[in-house]
Amino acid sequence: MNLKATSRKNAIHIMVAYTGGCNGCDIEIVNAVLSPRYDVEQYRVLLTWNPREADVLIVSGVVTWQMVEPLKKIYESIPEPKGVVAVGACAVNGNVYKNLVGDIGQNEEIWAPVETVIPVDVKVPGCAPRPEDVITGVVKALPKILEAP
Amino acid sequence: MDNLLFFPLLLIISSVVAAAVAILYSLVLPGIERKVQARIQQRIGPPILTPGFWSVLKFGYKRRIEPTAQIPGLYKSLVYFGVGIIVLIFLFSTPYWWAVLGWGSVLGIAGLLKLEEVLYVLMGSQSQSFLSAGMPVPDLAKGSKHVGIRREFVEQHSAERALKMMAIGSLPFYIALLVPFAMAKSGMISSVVAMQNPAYMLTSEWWSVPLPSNPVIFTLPGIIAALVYFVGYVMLLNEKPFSILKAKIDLIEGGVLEYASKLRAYYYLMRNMLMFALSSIFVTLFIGIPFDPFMPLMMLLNIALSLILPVMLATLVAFSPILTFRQIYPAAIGLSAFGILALVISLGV
Amino acid sequence: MASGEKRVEIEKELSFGPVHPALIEPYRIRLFVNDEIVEDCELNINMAYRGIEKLFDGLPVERALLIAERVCGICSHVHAWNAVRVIEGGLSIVVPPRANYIRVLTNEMQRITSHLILFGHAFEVVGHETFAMRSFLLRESFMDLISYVGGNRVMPSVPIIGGVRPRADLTESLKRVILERVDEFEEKYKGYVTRIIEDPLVMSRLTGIGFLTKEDAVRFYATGPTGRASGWDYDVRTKMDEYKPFEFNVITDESCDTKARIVVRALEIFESLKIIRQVVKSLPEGPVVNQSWKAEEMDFTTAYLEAYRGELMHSYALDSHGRIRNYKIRTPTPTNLAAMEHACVGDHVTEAILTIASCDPCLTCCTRAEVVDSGRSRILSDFEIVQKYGWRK
Amino acid sequence: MITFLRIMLQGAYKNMLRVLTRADRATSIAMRDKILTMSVPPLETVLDEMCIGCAGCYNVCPTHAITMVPLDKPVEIIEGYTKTQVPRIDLLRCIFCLNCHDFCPIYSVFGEAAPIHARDVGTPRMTLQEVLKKPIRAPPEKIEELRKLIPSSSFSLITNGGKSNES
Ligand code: SF4
Ligand code: SF4
Ligand code: SF4
Ligand code: SF4
Ligand code: SF4
Ligand code: SF4
Ligand code: SF4
Ligand code: SF4
Repeated sequence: MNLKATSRKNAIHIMVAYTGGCNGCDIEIVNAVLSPRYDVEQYRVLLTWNPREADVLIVSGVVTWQMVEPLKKIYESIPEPKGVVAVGACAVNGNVYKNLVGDIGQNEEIWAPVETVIPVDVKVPGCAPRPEDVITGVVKALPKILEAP
Repeated sequence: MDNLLFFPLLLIISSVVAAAVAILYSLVLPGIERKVQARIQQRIGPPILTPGFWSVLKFGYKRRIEPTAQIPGLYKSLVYFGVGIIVLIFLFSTPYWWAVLGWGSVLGIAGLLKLEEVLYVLMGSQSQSFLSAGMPVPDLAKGSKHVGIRREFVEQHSAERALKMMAIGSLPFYIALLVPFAMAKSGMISSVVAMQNPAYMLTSEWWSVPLPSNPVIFTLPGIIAALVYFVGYVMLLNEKPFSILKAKIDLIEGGVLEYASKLRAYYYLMRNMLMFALSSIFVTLFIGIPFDPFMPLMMLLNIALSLILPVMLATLVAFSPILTFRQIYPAAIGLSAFGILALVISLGV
Repeated sequence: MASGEKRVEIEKELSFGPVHPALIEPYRIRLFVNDEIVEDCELNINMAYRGIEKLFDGLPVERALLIAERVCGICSHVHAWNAVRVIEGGLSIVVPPRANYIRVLTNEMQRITSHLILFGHAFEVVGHETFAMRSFLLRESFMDLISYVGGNRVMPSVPIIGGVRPRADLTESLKRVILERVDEFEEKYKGYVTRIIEDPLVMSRLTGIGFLTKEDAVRFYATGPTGRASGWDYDVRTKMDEYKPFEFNVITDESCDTKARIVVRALEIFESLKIIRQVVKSLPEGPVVNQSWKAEEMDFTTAYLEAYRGELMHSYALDSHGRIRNYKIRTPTPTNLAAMEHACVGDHVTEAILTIASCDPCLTCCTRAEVVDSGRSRILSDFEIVQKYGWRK
Repeated sequence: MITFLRIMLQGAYKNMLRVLTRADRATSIAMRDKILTMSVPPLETVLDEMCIGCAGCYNVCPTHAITMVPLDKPVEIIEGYTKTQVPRIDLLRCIFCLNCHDFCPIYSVFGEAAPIHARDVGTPRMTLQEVLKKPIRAPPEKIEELRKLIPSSSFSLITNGGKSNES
C-alpha cells in the first residue's frame, strides 16, 4: 500500500450529523465515540465537528424538511475524498415515519432516506444499531476513501 | 565559532537539522498526549502516530477546497506565517542562533510569540464558516423581540476572546519567561545557559554530555516560575482549561474552522511545533540543556526532557473543564502575581 | 423572555446549530449578547419536526404504539408505556401486577441511563471529557440490563396493551443478574459522584449560574428535575397507582442553579436504584399480559407519567374500528423550554450553553408546530393547514 | 484547596497506574477483536428451529422486507405438517415495526418468545413440539382475521389444534 492510502487508513476523521431521528441512533453513535467500552479512537477514528476536517460523514435520522439544506451544505464542505455512512433505519429507509402511516398516506415532512439528499456509501441497519455496528459501518466506508486519487 | 567564514554555513546546517528534528518530533507529541489521556480515561486510545503524523499526512493528501473567508488569500497565508514564526522561535533557542543579531534573547522569543497570538485574532476575524450564522435554516421566528440584530460568526467571537487572552491570559507566561533571564541578569539565552551549565559552554567535543551544575528549576524562584510557565504554556497552546478562544462547545474550533486539506495540515504542524518549541525552550531556560544539533546526545536529552510539559499538559487536559473568563481573569492575575513574586526573589538573589 | 420590561440594547447575535458539538439533536440556539453576556435567548426547535402526531391518525392501535416508542430514543419506554396506559385507562383493561412491576423496572432502568446521558452531555459541555466518558461507561451496565430484558438497547418495546411482552418476563437468573449489577453499579457510581462534587474546578463552573427561582419554575411550568432543582416538589410518580407499592423519595434542591439541576439528577439515580431493588425482590407471580381486550370506540383519554425530564402527557381517542384519532403528546421539554431560555439570561455565553444543557434539552419529541417559509417565518393560516395536511376526522 | 490537593494525590497514584500499566481498562477486547476481523455478529432475526414456515410474517410485513426461503430438507414438525420454508429478513428494508413478531403464531397465540423478531427477543424456552401442544388462546374472530394472512396449509394446522384443545 502506498503512503497516501496508509495515511488515510491511519487517520479517519468522522463527523456526525443528526437530521431529526428519535435520538436513539445519535446516542448510540455518541456511545461508540465516548464510551470507553467501545472507544472508536483505538480504530484510528477521530471525532470532529468541523466538516472541513472530516473524511466520513455519519448521518442519522429521517432528514426533516429543515435539515435538507444544512445536510447538503455539510456534505459540500467536506473536502474530497469523502464517504457517507447512513446509520439507523431512519436514515436507511425512513423507518416507521415513512412506511407506517395511517390516513395520511404519505409523510411529507421528511425526506428519508438520506440517499435522496446526498449520496450514501454505507448503510447500517438497525433501530437503533448497536455501537459496534456503527463502528463497522465506518470501517466499511474506508475502501472508497483509500482508493480515491 | 571564531571562524567567520564557516559560521553562516554551520548556521544553515544546524537550522536545517534542528527544524527537521523538531518537525518530526512534534508529529509524535500529540499522539503521546492523546495516549496518556486515553489511558486515564480507561480506554485504549489511538496509536501514537495517528493524531500527529498520519493526520497531518492525510490532510496533505486531501483535495484542495477553497475556504470561506473574508479575504481568502490573507486567511490562507496566515497559516504559513504561523508555521514560519514558530520555526523561528524554535531556531532562536538553538545555540548557533544565540549570537545572531541578538535574536536569541528574551525579546526575540516574546516578540515572536506575541505575533503568533495575533494570528489567532486575524484568523478569527477572517474565517466565516457556515456552521453558525451562515447555516441555511429558517430560524427567524415570528414574534422574536430582536429584529435586525447583527449576526456574528462564531469565529469573530473567537477573535474577540483571542484579544482578551492576548491582553491578560498570556501575561503570566511572559513574566515566568523573564525569571531565568533575571537570574542571569542578562537578556540573552546564552548567558542563561552559561549560568546553569558552565561546562556546556566550555566543551567542544560533540559526543560529550555536559550536565548543568545549578539549574534554575531547583531554586525557589525557579520552581515557582516553572509552574507559572507551565500554566502559561497551556494558555498559549489554547488547551483546556484555557481553551476558551476555541471552546468546542460554543465556538467549535474558533478561527481555524475553515482550514481544510493542506492548510489544515500546516495548521496542525504549527500547533504541534508550538507545543514542542515551548517545551524545548523550557528545558533550555529552566534546566540548562539546550537543543544543540551538533551535540546529538545533548539534543536527545533535550528532546526527552521536552516530554515533561506535554505529558503534564495531557493530564491537566484530561482532568479539567474549560474555564470561562469568570475564572480566567482571577487565575491569570493570581498567576501573574506568583510570577512577579518569583521575579522579585530572583532579582534579590 | 425576562428582559421584556427593561429594553437593553443588544450588540449582536450568536447562533449555534442545528449541527454543533453542544447539541445532541438538531435545534438552534440564538443568543443575544452584549460583549459576552447573554441578554436574551431563543431556542428554535423546529428542525426535528417529523409530523409524528399525524402519523398516528388512522393506524390500528397496536401498530401505533410502536411509533409512540419512536418518539424518542432516550425515553422510549415512557412513551411506549404511556401510550398503552391511555387505552388501558380508557377501556378499563386490567394489567396484571407482575406486568406493572416490570414496566416500573424498565422505567427506572431507563431513567438511570437517561440521567447518565445528561451527565455525559453536561460534562462534554463543561469541557470535562473524562467525566463524560466515565458517565457513558457507567451507563453501559444499565444498557446491558435493558437489552437483557427487552432485547434491544435503545428500543426495548417492553409494554404492550394489557401487560408486557412475554419476552420481557423476568426469570430467576435475570433477577439475580439485575441485583448483582445494581450493587456493583451503586458502588462505582458513588465514587463517581463524590469525585465530581469534590472537584473544585468543575464545581466553580457549575455553581452560581443559570438561576431559575421557584416562582419562575412554577410560572413556566418547568417540570421534572428542572423544576425540582428549583425547590418545586412535583413528581407525577407520587400520584401513580403503579408506584404505590414502592418506597422512594422525591429529591428537591433549593439552590436553583445549574449545579442543583445536576445534583438533583445525581441523587435521583439512588432513588431509582432503590425502586429497582424493591421491584426485583417483591416481584409478584402471575401472568405478564392480559390479552382479553378488544379495541373499540373510546373517547379522548389522557394519561400522565413522570418521564425522565418531567411530566409527559399522551392522549388520543379510538374510532369504532379501533383506529387512533387525534393523538396528542405533550412531552416535558416544551414546558421546560421557556424556563431554559429564562435561566440562561445574564450569564457568559459558554455558561449559557451549559445552563441549557443542564435542563436536559431533548427536543425531538416536542417539535410539532412547524415554522414554514424559509427566510421570513409566518404562521400558517387554517386554509393552508388544511391544504397541506387535509381535514382531521 | 485542601480537597483539591487530596484529590490530586489520590488520583495521581491511580492514574499513574492507568497510564503506565493500563490498569482497569474498560475497553471491551472481545468487541475489538470482532470489529477488527469484521465479524460482528448480525442482529438475531429468525430462529430457524422454531419457525413453522407459515409465512404469516411474510404476508404482514409492510415494507416487503421478508422473503421466504425454501429449505433444502423439509422438516416434518408434527404429523401431517411439514415445514418447507423459513423467512429471511432484509435488514436494509426492515423498519423494525415488529409486525412480523406480533403476527407470528408462535408468539401471538401461545405467548412464548417469538422465533422471528427484527431485534432479539431471546431464545424460546420450549421446543416447537411442546409449543404446538399447548392450547390456543386467540379469540375466534382474530383467528378469522388472520386466516386471510397466512397460507391455508399452515392455517389448517392451527385451527385443528385450536379446536381440539378448546373443546
Ligand atoms: S433508526 Fe430508530 S433509533 Fe435510530 S433514529 Fe430512527 S427511530 Fe431512532
Ligand atoms: S424529552 Fe422528548 S426527546 Fe427528550 S427524552 Fe423525553 S421524549 Fe425524548
Ligand atoms: S396543533 Fe396539536 S395536534 Fe396539531 S400538530 Fe400541533 S400539537 Fe399536533
Ligand atoms: S405549541 Fe406551544 S410551545 Fe409549541 S410552538 Fe405552539 S406555543 Fe410554542
Ligand atoms: S410467521 Fe413465524 S412461524 Fe410463520 S414463517 Fe414467519 S417466523 Fe416462521
Ligand atoms: S419488523 Fe421488519 S421484517 Fe418485521 S414486519 Fe416490520 S418491517 Fe417487516
Ligand atoms: S392465527 Fe394465523 S396469523 Fe394468527 S397468529 Fe396464528 S398463524 Fe399467525
Ligand atoms: S391481536 Fe391477534 S394478531 Fe395481534 S398479536 Fe394478538 S393474536 Fe396476534
